[in-house]
Amino acid sequence: MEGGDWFYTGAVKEHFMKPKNFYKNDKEVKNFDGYGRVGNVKCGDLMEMWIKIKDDKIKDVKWKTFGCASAIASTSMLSVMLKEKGGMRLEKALKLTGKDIMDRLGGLPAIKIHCSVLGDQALRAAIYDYKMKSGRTDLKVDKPAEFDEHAH
Amino acid sequence: MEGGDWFYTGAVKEHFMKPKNFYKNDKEVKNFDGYGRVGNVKCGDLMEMWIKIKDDKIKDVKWKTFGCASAIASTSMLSVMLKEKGGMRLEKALKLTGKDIMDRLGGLPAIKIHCSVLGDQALRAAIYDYKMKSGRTDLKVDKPAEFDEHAH
Amino acid sequence: MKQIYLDYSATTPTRKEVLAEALPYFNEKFGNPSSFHSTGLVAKKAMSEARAKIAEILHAAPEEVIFTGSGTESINLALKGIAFCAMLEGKKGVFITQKTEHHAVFETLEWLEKLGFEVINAKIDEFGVIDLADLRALLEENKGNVLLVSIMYANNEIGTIQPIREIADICHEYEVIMHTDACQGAEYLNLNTEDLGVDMMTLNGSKVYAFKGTGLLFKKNNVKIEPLIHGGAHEGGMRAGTENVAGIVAFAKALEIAEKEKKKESARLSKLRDYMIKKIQKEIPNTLLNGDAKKRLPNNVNISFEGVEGESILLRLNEKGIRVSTGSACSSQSLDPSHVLLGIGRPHGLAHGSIRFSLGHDTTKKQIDYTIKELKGIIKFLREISPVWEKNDWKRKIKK
Amino acid sequence: MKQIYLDYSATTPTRKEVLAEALPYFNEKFGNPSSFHSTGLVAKKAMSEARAKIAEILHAAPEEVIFTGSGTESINLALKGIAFCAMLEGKKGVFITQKTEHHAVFETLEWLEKLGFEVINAKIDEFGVIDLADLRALLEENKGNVLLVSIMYANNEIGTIQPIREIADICHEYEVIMHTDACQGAEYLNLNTEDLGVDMMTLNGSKVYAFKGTGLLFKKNNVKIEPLIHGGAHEGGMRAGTENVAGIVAFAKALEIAEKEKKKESARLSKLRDYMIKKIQKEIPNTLLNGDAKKRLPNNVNISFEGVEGESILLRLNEKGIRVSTGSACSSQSLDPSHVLLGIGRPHGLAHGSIRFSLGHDTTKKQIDYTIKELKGIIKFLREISPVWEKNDWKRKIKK
Ligand SMILES: Cc1ncc(COP(=O)(O)O)c(C=O)c1O
Ligand SMILES: Cc1ncc(COP(=O)(O)O)c(C=O)c1O
Repeated sequence: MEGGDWFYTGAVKEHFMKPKNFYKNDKEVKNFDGYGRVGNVKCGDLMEMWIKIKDDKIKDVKWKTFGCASAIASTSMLSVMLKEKGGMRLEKALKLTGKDIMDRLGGLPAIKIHCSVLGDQALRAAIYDYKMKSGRTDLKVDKPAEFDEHAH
Repeated sequence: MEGGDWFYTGAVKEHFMKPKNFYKNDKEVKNFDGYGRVGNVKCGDLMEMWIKIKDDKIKDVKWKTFGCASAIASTSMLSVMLKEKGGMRLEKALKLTGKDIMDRLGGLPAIKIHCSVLGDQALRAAIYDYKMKSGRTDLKVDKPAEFDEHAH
Repeated sequence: MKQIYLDYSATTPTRKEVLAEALPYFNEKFGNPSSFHSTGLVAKKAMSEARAKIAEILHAAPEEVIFTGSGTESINLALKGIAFCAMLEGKKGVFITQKTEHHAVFETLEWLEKLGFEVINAKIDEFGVIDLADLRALLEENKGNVLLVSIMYANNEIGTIQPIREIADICHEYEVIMHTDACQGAEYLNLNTEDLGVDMMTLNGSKVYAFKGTGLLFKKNNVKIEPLIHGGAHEGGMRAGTENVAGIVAFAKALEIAEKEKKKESARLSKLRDYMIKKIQKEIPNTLLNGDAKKRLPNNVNISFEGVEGESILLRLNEKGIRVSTGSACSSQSLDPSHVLLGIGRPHGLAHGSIRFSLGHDTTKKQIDYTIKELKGIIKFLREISPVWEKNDWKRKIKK
Repeated sequence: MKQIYLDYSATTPTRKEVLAEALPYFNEKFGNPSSFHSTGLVAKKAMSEARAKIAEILHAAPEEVIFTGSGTESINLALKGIAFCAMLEGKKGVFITQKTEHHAVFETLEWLEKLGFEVINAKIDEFGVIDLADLRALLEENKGNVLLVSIMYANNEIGTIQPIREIADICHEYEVIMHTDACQGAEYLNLNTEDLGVDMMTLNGSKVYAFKGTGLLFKKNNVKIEPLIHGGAHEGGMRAGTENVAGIVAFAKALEIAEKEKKKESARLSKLRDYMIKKIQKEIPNTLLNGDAKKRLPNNVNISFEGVEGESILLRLNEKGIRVSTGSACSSQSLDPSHVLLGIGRPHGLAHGSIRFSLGHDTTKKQIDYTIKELKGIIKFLREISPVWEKNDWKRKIKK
């Protein structure tokens, strides 16, 4: 990790400098099915995620992130992982961990790991939101600890 | 004192590298009138001094020194001071201090001052020896603290 | 891509003239100053001359300059030196400082707290300037118990300059020793210790275009401290170990140059600094200057950008060849926002979103213009992807 | 007049290759390793690589290498680090060492005595080699109370090499941590800490053709110490302050070269050393080798000349361009004879009359021959003006 003249891996750099699937305007997410928000400014990391579901698969993802490079990169990478190969099944998405994202990024410095963990939490929050809105009570996802009732 | 690539002044160097009036053999001091010995090996400085007296003046001086450069140089300088201008009067010689020698050497590092003080002590011991041998009880010189009865 | 280095407060390159002066002491005149032979004495002479040069700049006696292996070591020597002195007399006591000190001061004091000493922070205002009345009140309250007051000359993050003379005078009214960490001030501020009135002062080489790993403690002869590093009579018994002769020679040369150029360079940079602050505030909305606008290091610009996080700004500027810092370099590896910004009462969001631009010898107006141009685009983009830029309301609360 | 430097144990010049490797880190790659931008990370990378290189030589993990500002600081860190750790747990305890340690060890321990710790010297023989049975007895006697055993690898004055592995094994039988000061051994001896079995080891740059003002402490991960210098997370929290990047790079390069040349250079110098000892003893009567003839650093020749005082020899050799030392450089400014020579039982007269010749990279047989030729004349003259050469009898007492 201490290897070059950049603190992070090439993949982190790529996703930080050219983030994919980030939210541009409200119109984009008008017909989306779930929304999640985790983290807070005090900790230095805050994330929002919108997901569009079709046939139990995540068809589209948008996100916003306030945070360090690894937070931005990991959300971007997560969004790519969710959308690739025709969209990830919700079941599988719920099993995604911070480590999965981190692995795709080629690793993160120990001190930064908590940032990538935020991505899967935001996703879970969004799926919970979808579960509530769609009545899909079969989805194995609990109410997020930080779930903000009013924001939804 | 910290000024050059030599620890001591030029005068010290001169008298250390080319000491004057040092003892060469017994014959030289055969007819001398006083002998003194001060210091000890434990302290790292030991000095012997022989003096020849005529008309209350020091006409000749010989010495031996075990010690650092400043000890050797100060004894050498003392011997020069005693002999110059036709020989120093005993009265004046008894008033000589370490500081007088030091001044002539252009100063010594604080830590080395005790060495030059040994020179005037050796001289005093030699004059005391002369006083005892010659019966010159008028000479104001006490028995040196380190006076070695057997050596005389 | 040419690098635009705006992180001179983190460290400076060694100036060519400084390196040239020091180079012979690596292998041509490489002696150990403690050696008695000529090779040693040549090194000793160079060191003595360096010490004398610095003493002259500080208006101090040569033996009042103790060379150390860093600014941090110098600070540790000053603070622990006083503490151990008290301990050996079977006493404990109080240290007075303030919240925006460098880690070297506050972590050392934290450690001394573990050993039973007390540490009290004097109040500061929102610009980081010490509250002299509070300092006086603390000294009064703890009369007879205060071992040392340590207040930095200029802050490394927000550039705030403290009224050192006034602080020293108040300390001396109460017969309390005063130390100042002047690592950031050396290049631009008055280092005459008679004018400043301080009893101890820390400087380092890595901030004045000399070597990393060099520092010094000015300590008035009448101040008694215990050494931090034992093992020989070096530095008047105050800091043992073979001296870094090349580093010491470099340090003196660098301070000499600094002293000569101080007035002109301070004026030049103050102008550039004010230009930069004004231009950023004009071209980028919702920014906030941290620190005092006037009582400020000539080379320091520290600005919070609402709605974005500092590291992201730093790394995107880095991609454009621009080197800046978030808070102090030391804390870059920490996730906590700057203790300095929190210390002056900035909310976490703004503390997370601050950037320190620190100007220096090679900084030009052109560089500043280029930096602001790139900065503008970066802030715009990061705000676009930021969830707190439109939604959150903390950003409005702090606006003045 | 060309200089003949025979004082490599006092300090070494920086080797050309070493300086060349380090030079870019003064102004081309001058970043602060704690900075997050590329300029900082380039410096950080250089430091990491240097650390990894040294760790490999020591057979250690990289984080077990803590860079310091000198060998003395490293020793202080090891010894006080253990002591403060105990103090914070409300405990005191015993340090075991021996009489010929460097000032950095014994003055640090003297200071810790003032704070209430106990210091015990294990016995040594007349060559300065530790008495293992006595060490074991002391450990047994003070079971449960010993905080640390610190025994140097090789002595800086008389070159005696201690049986470090055996010492470490005995310490570990008693579950006691062992530190060794290896400053003088680095160039010639095995530095594999697995072979040596030590828990902590001190090295420095000024003795291995790197920079003055650099050192390191090897500390096994399981050894808990308190830092000596607080103020940041540098060096794993064990030594705060902006890192001396150039010095660290130089240190690694120098140790790398040393490792490569160790075998050959040790053999070359051992031969020269034995040649020198033999020739001095043959050509100059009444001399005495100090230290062990076999368990001896390849570059150390330490000889007492009866009837003369060391400084006088040193300065007269100096006039011939030959640089040597009396005792350690550190003590040259002191009037007391070497504590090492007194420690191995030499009478004061002989202790005052000792000279250390320490050979090194540039030393040749021709230089040795020239040195002995000059030495012979100098000793002859100084004995002629010495009052103890014929008269005193201590010189006969010690002859064997
Ligand atoms: C055996 C030994 N230990 C420690 C030291 C101290 O190292 P430094 O001068 O780098 O502090 C030295 C040399 O000075 C030494 O020879
Ligand atoms: C204000 C201040 N104090 C102390 C230090 C510590 O100096 P050094 O890194 O030389 O230990 C620094 C810089 O790092 C600083 O900016």
